[in-house]
Amino acid sequence: MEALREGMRQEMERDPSVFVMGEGVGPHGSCFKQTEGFTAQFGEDRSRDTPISELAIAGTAAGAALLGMRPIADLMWIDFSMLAMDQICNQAAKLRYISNGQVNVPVVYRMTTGRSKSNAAHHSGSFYSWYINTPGLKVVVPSTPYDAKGLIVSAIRDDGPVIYLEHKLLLNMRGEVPEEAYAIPLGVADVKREGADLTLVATGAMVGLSLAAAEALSKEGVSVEVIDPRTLMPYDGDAILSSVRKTGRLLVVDEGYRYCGFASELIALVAENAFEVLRQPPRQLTPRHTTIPFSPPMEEFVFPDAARIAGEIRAMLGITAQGESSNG
Amino acid sequence: MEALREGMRQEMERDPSVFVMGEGVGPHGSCFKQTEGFTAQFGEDRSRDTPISELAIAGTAAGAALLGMRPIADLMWIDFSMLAMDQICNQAAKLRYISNGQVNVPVVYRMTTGRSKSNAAHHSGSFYSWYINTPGLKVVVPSTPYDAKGLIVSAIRDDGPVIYLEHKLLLNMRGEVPEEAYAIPLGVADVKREGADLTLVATGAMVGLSLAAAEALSKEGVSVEVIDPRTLMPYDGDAILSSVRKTGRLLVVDEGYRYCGFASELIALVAENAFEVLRQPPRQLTPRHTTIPFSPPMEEFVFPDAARIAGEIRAMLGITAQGESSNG
Amino acid sequence: MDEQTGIQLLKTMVRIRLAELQLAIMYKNGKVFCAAHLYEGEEAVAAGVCAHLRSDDCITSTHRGHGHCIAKGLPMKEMIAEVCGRKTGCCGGKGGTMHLFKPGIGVMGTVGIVGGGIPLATGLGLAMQMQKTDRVAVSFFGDGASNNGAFHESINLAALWKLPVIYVCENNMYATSVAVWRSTSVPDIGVRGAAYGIPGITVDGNRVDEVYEAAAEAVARARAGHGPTLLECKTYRIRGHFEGDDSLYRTREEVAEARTRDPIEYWKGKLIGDGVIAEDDFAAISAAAEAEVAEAAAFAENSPFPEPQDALALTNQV
Amino acid sequence: MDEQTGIQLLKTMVRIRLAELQLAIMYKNGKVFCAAHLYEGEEAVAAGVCAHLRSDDCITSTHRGHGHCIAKGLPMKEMIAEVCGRKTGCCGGKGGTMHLFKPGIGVMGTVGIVGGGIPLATGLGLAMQMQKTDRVAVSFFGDGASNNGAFHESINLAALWKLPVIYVCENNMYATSVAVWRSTSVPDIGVRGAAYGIPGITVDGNRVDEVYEAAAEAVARARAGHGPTLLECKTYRIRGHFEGDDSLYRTREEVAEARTRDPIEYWKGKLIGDGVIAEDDFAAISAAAEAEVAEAAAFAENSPFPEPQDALALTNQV
Ligand SMILES: Cc1ncc(C[n+]2csc(CCOP(=O)(O)OP(=O)(O)O)c2C)c(N)n1
Ligand SMILES: Cc1ncc(C[n+]2csc(CCOP(=O)(O)OP(=O)(O)O)c2C)c(N)n1
Ligand SMILES: [Mg+2]
Ligand SMILES: [Mg+2]
Repeated sequence: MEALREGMRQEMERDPSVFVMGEGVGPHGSCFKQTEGFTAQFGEDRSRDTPISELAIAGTAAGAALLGMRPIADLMWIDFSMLAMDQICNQAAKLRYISNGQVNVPVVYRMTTGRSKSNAAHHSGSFYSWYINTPGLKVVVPSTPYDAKGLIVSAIRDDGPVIYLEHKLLLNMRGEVPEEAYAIPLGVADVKREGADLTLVATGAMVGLSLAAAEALSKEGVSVEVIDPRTLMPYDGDAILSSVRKTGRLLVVDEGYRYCGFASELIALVAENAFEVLRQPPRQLTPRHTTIPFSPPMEEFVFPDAARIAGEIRAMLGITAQGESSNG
Repeated sequence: MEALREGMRQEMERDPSVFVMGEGVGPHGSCFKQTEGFTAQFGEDRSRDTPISELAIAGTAAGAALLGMRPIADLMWIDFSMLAMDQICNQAAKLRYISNGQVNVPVVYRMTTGRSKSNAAHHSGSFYSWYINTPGLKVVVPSTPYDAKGLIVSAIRDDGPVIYLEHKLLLNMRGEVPEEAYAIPLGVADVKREGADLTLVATGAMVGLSLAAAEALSKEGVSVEVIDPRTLMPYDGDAILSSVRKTGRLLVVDEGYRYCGFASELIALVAENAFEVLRQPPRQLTPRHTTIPFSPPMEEFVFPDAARIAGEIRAMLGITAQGESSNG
Repeated sequence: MDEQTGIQLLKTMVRIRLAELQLAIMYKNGKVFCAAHLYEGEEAVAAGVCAHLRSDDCITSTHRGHGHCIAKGLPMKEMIAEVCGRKTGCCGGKGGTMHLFKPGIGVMGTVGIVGGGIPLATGLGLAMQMQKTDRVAVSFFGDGASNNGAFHESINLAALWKLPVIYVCENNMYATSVAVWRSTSVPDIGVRGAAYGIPGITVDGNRVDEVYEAAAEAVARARAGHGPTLLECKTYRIRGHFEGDDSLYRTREEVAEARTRDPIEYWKGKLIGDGVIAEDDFAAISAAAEAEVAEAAAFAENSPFPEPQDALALTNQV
Repeated sequence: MDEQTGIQLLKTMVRIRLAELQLAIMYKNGKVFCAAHLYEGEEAVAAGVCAHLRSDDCITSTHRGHGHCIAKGLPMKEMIAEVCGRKTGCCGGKGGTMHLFKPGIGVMGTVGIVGGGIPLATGLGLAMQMQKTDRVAVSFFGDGASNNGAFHESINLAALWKLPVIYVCENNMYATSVAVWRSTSVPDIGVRGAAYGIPGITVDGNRVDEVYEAAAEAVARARAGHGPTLLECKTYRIRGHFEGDDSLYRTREEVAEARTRDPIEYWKGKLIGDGVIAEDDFAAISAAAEAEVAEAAAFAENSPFPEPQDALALTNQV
């Protein structure tokens, strides 16, 4: 999260048209302190508190972008962005196309995604598949501080609207981050761990859990390749396909719901384009298909964890009879 | 569309808690006359014109449903429902679950979907995958007048929120419709044409085009089975899987976008659950991934038509070299 | 207002206050493990409004909804158990602090989305009207919510249809870290009633008698079929936005000043001054509330958590 | 207002009128093949407001936006070609009647979603302010749109930040088939300005001089950094909601009565009465406009359609 903040700060220093706006991004420095110190450094003009008006925030940011500003609009939780869908998906996403390229819309919509601890039904959303479904939007979700910084820089510099998702459970993650500004190109996946037996594609908070599962399985002699697409739209299909061509097996672990979710999307990608190399049915592990319950035992039950991921891999490889069944 | 109207009318006659509300549903009888005559028959109380307040329409309907009313809220175009996502997907969809079953939410959200002729960027949406993605919602899309009536009756009688999609190109379709009320159970697919060589799953306006393609191919000796899921959530996976078990081939034709769309969903379903019977990679045919352009040549180019569907089938079966390539 | 009502209002406020302070303690000791938005200092609003409601009247509420639920009659045990995620909570642990329901007594949901309860309450009012009852619905929401489209669209609709809904805006001067003047273009949100042709009233929300009188009129109006009212109650959010919030965006002095306008102190002083109760009576009221809270907390802590698989009940499909 | 301005306003109105009537004909003969929402009878609003705008000022508009675009300077050829889906249209046929753009002269988009242009205009104003210019943004929208959350949220924001935006509500008495009194809880939408602490003005939108004067003040206010204005212009939608609409939801008498208040007739009469122009001058104005429209229509009809594959340009990804 400091990485994200540093990325934003450096871009704001570099380019005076970059600014942040959102509920509490001003003097308070945002819900999770993502913009702490910005008001002091850049003034209230470039670090704007807003009312609780998601539709207007999204639309105002898009409108400002039409005249060359580069707003970073904080919608707080992805859950609240449901109120802004029209301005994001009907307006910002389409303006460049319908105007026949006469305008650009360089706006970043930041929002947290995913579960945290007992955030319940209105604060645990991961429905970024809606954004992936919408032509004209790009969608990124970093899983490490290094990626967080490099991707926010690219998102800010991109001339179209980018949905930048921050996983709540990763906001306090630590990791190596270069001091200088650097950009990770959008649309490029990262192989977080190489392996030969199975391709595991994971996103956001699922990356860490998947790496843990891969590590555990390496002790059982199983070699899992873990790929983080980082950009979910446009996603790096080539990287995923070439990994599957190597391993012949695919498991996708994602925190979005199964039905019309990103995991189904990748399974379709591979089924359509690398069918002949698949040694067995591809699989997905996603939250159980229910509104997110509040109480910890139920909440834990709904989400994938490292043990369930490992169980799924074992089941796919027929290593032990113990493999839990997938959701659904 | 008369079938839909008759279904609503009969339910309103049967059950005084059923009523319609929306922009222009009152004296004017709706945009496409879906509620013509309702004000005369049921009064303005049960046939309510509303302001252009999609969020409030959706939420007010859900709130009324909590006290035992059975509202049919007309949101006109699915495109406008983006303004109502919070009340539909965060509230209506979740109320039964989070209240631990203490309330039901028997509301129907009606909206038109799909392209028509040069309706352009804000009036051609088919993003029902968002609704499919949301736990707590049911989603139906009829492709015939018979289904339109039977499904609206079931939607009204259902105790949870149902998204009822009307394809604009089908509103004037004719077909056999029994006079008396009848209910088509939600979640049951219909085999619109039996066949042995390939399973073609199609939805909404794609059903007719697919039947036309199947008919054309039958003259080339190819036997295509056309399945219309009718309910997209919860969809009838068994019917699709057993058809694929018979034919060994799957093509999905849907008007939603490819990425995280319903076509990808069904391909994932089959890849995960009937992999071993697939004789070749499953395929999908969906609109090209772009904002919908206005001008006819471009618009035609974006959407699947019977010729492209037939071409796709030929390509899959290796019948001729002509098969156009799929979108993407 | 008669003496019994005055005492009842005091009791309700004290019960809410002590329940919230109990939850603050339970947050500190880990029994409450989620973001908890407490209502300390705003009790007069819930008490003054709900005093007019029958159990077949309905409310919708917010992320800061414990007080409204208690005032509407939600048994404290069921509330605290829910906040603690227990099976015995009013939603079996599925809802949690921001999703409290008890339809039998008109608690039609606290809502985690700011403004999200406003359209729902409007719909409750619509059903009440269509069913030809004289029930009313109340939507509680904050100053922050008054800048959301849900507010505008709902009140316009209710005004048009003369729905029996009372829109109660609790202006506690903050929406998270954002002071009301940073988010709201008018000093008195009550003036917004005029944008819909309905009464818009602003009262001191720390004075339960003012709230009570204004709500009396609004509820009577609604029951008589004359339509909605917007009632702004000016109060102050004594605690941070949620437990754990550092409140660095405001001064200690500001909070200390606000504490001098404590609604319970005010009303207690008034009742004692008017000879309605004595100090002893207040002590008894506090003691009773304390006992109720302690019992409720113990009930919650001794209640089982739900089973993991309970998550799958009521998914309704698939 | 000086004489030249008066004549200019008349010219603009006539040009809009004739362009719309031409499109009505082209709809009948199939050259226009989409739902077309025409502006006949409302020309005084676009003309009176846009007369104050420089080419670096910006507007957003609606599904009924042809008039605004013409008044803002969009060449008629490019507009009609776009409505006819031709490659030479202002959006190359990608946008169509409800999505017209020409950023170079400040046409920042007509929008098919009711109310959708209001937040965008607010953002244009924000950029203008942050860039320390004295440019202004105008959002045109209908009575129907004033009941949408986008209206409320945007104006509150603009009022708070004193953005240079003029919110022009064209109250043409209908939103599709729904009469304004069925959808809007106040008779004068102008009163809603008070809900945001900004001027809210209601004028006769069929009198271009009234519109012009009110807009003068609003634009000056915005340029001077004093913030937004809500300007309601009362007018009447002479035609159906779209071409082909049967208008059965209102009486012929009502429409006939409204026709007697034709804004062009009014202004022409005024200018002639004041001796500013003679009947002949009006004939010349009409003839010039007619020629312009005919040329534009011919241009459009003779222009090629885009190639199918043009659909894939600018998809921006994948
Ligand atoms: C639509 C939406 N936006 C943002 C949030 C995050 N959030 C939770 S509470 C809150 C402040 C609410 O302020 P107000 O309405 O004044 O209520 P208060 O907390 O003061 O009682 C915010 C911004 C949310 N829950 N929902
Ligand atoms: C959000 C949204 N809801 C509904 C519609 C359908 N619709 C198109 S125009 C219109 C009426 C608009 O009325 P008004 O704002 O008064 O503008 P007018 O047509 O009178 O110029 C409606 C309901 C839409 N385009 N967008
Ligand atoms: Mg507040
Ligand atoms: Mg209108």
